[in-house]
Amino acid sequence: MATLTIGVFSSLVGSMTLDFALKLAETAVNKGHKVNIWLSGNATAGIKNHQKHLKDYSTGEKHFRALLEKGVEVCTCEACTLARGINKPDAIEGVQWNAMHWYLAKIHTSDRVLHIGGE
Amino acid sequence: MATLTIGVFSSLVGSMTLDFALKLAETAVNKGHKVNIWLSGNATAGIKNHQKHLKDYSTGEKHFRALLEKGVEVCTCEACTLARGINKPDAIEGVQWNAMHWYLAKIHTSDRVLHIGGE
Amino acid sequence: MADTKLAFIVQRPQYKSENPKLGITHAIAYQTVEILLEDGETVTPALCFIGDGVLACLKDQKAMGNYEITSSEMHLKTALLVDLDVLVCKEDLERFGITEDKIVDAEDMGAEKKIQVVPFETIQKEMESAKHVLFF
Amino acid sequence: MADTKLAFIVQRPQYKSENPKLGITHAIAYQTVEILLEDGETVTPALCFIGDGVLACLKDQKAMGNYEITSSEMHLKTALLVDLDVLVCKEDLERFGITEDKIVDAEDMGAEKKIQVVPFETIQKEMESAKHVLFF
Amino acid sequence: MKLGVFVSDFRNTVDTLDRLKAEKLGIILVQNGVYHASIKENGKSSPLLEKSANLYALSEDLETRGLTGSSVDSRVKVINYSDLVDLIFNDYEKLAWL
Amino acid sequence: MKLGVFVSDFRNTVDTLDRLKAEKLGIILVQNGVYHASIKENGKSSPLLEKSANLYALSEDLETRGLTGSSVDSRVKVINYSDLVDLIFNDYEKLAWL
Repeated sequence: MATLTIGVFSSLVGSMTLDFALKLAETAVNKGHKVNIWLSGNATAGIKNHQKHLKDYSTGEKHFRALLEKGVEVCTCEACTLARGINKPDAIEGVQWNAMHWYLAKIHTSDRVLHIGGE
Repeated sequence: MATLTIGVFSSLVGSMTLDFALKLAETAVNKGHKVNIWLSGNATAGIKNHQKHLKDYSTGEKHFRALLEKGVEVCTCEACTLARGINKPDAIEGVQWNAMHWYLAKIHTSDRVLHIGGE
Repeated sequence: MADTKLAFIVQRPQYKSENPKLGITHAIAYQTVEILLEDGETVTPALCFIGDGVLACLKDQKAMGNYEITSSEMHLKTALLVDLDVLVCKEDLERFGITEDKIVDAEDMGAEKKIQVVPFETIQKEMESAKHVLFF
Repeated sequence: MADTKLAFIVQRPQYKSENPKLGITHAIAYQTVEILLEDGETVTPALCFIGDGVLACLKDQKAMGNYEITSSEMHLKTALLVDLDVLVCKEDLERFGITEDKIVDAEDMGAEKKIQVVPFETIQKEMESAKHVLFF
Repeated sequence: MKLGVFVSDFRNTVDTLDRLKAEKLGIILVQNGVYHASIKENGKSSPLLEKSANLYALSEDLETRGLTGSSVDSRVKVINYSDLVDLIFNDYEKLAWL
Repeated sequence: MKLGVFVSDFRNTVDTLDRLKAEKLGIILVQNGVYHASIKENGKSSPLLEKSANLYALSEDLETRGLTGSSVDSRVKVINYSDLVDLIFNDYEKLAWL
């Protein structure tokens, strides 16, 4: 068992890269690894609760909830999230809120880091 | 006086293209033109209310409110918005909710259309 | 009694940002636009695929099974069922070595319409005759 | 008593997606990470600009006046003030004809640190010696 | 057709602009597209500037990126948002954001 | 270093992959990056496949796009998510998403 931290950044909500990141996390957890997920920039919109799962759209909430139940630590960048009008009561329960140093601290204790940036 | 419809699509929230679109709309309105704005895909996240205006982040709410006051019609794609967990009470007041045909109907009566897509 | 002709041009591959998919679904929305228009007014989009956008037309996209989302193939079938003109650039298909048998159709759903493989010149003409052009 | 060395590589120009900006701000966050670490543990990022990313280093960015947002120039000044190693690729600057006098500094804010213009080889070595690499 | 094309990126992933034909073509450089107006690579200006088109760059977007007017290629007309609105309504019938 | 590089686009706007050096280099094609594994242009396969690297493509992403296993270039190993997790932990120390 090893630890993977995935950094999920801009442009992931509304792109299938978010689906990729969540599926990778799920697979790693199911194989017995520890996974941390850091959300920053636009990706923070993914932790909004009450997402309606329409099959025309990728949706994150169901997958985030499943990951949280399996012990994945998910943390959203507080400033990025508030800038989007998403406050703590609007977020999926169990998601942590912290500053950017949370990501660096998790990286410090991780065996592998997949930082997903891109446009 | 003429009519410009701006289509604001994926990847605009979290990018400065949203700032561009809003500033263009404001300038056109100030010059006496009629402007309609259609939000679809990821751009719909921009109509969330209570956005905290941090100077490190582009923010849309202040600009959307100013445009609405000036008579700009702003409409969000209902399905795209609900898929992101943003329901009607979470939205900036005065933003319309409709299906994709709203955009086509506005285009029908517009002199110019700037459809901003991209990645 | 005016018709507004539009050219929807999908130039990017599907499955990254939602944008190229929204090109298909917004074109399909022409079907219900009449409820917002005066009697006799219409909007007629042509849905055109060029460049890497033509990759959307490949058959057997298993997006639902793998990611629980509707495939672009399914959206294209719907487009054909609601009688949209769907044009795909011949030169780009040839460049990618994609033969016509690999292209989505909606025969299984009873659609008579087919995706039309046309030279880029035809798509250029669609842009010229359209009142507005929308690039995805 | 471990230090984790990281290489932050900004390869895209600023001012499109937020991502390249987040590269700078996340590197700056090293300054406060100690509150989450055991005593004596540290994280040390090197912030490197390559390719079109080097355009972030141009002086006199008027983002606040035009768009009410903090410029990348301001973020870079902060990075220098908190004593981050900021490296910019010499070959890319030369390719763009950007001379050192056009590059951001934080002298006006009293920073001693400067952006270091280095060959790509040095940035490659930063990646090799880092435990993890993060591309923006 | 009279077509105004918006270029908003420094690196394009589509080749559409190379194929489009228009009797009157305008290329409007906005966002990171303004780098085309000002940045040379190995001493050469962007191939985009070689096109038979009217070329414009948005002053606000040049300034934001630290690009000064004097660095802008002489083939490119620097415009502001107000000019852009006039251009949209007076000079081009159709607009394309690539 | 042992570096696993993720390529998620068909058209890249950065040239970083051409500059990076690694003793062990893996190129992992995911998302629209899988087109590199399967699509030829004018009969030629993607230049990416010429690199001295171990090449992988994600089966789920191939299938999603209607690309069949038989169309995948023989230099590319098709892997699934479970294989990818093993690759990340066992074969590459550092990961780069370009």
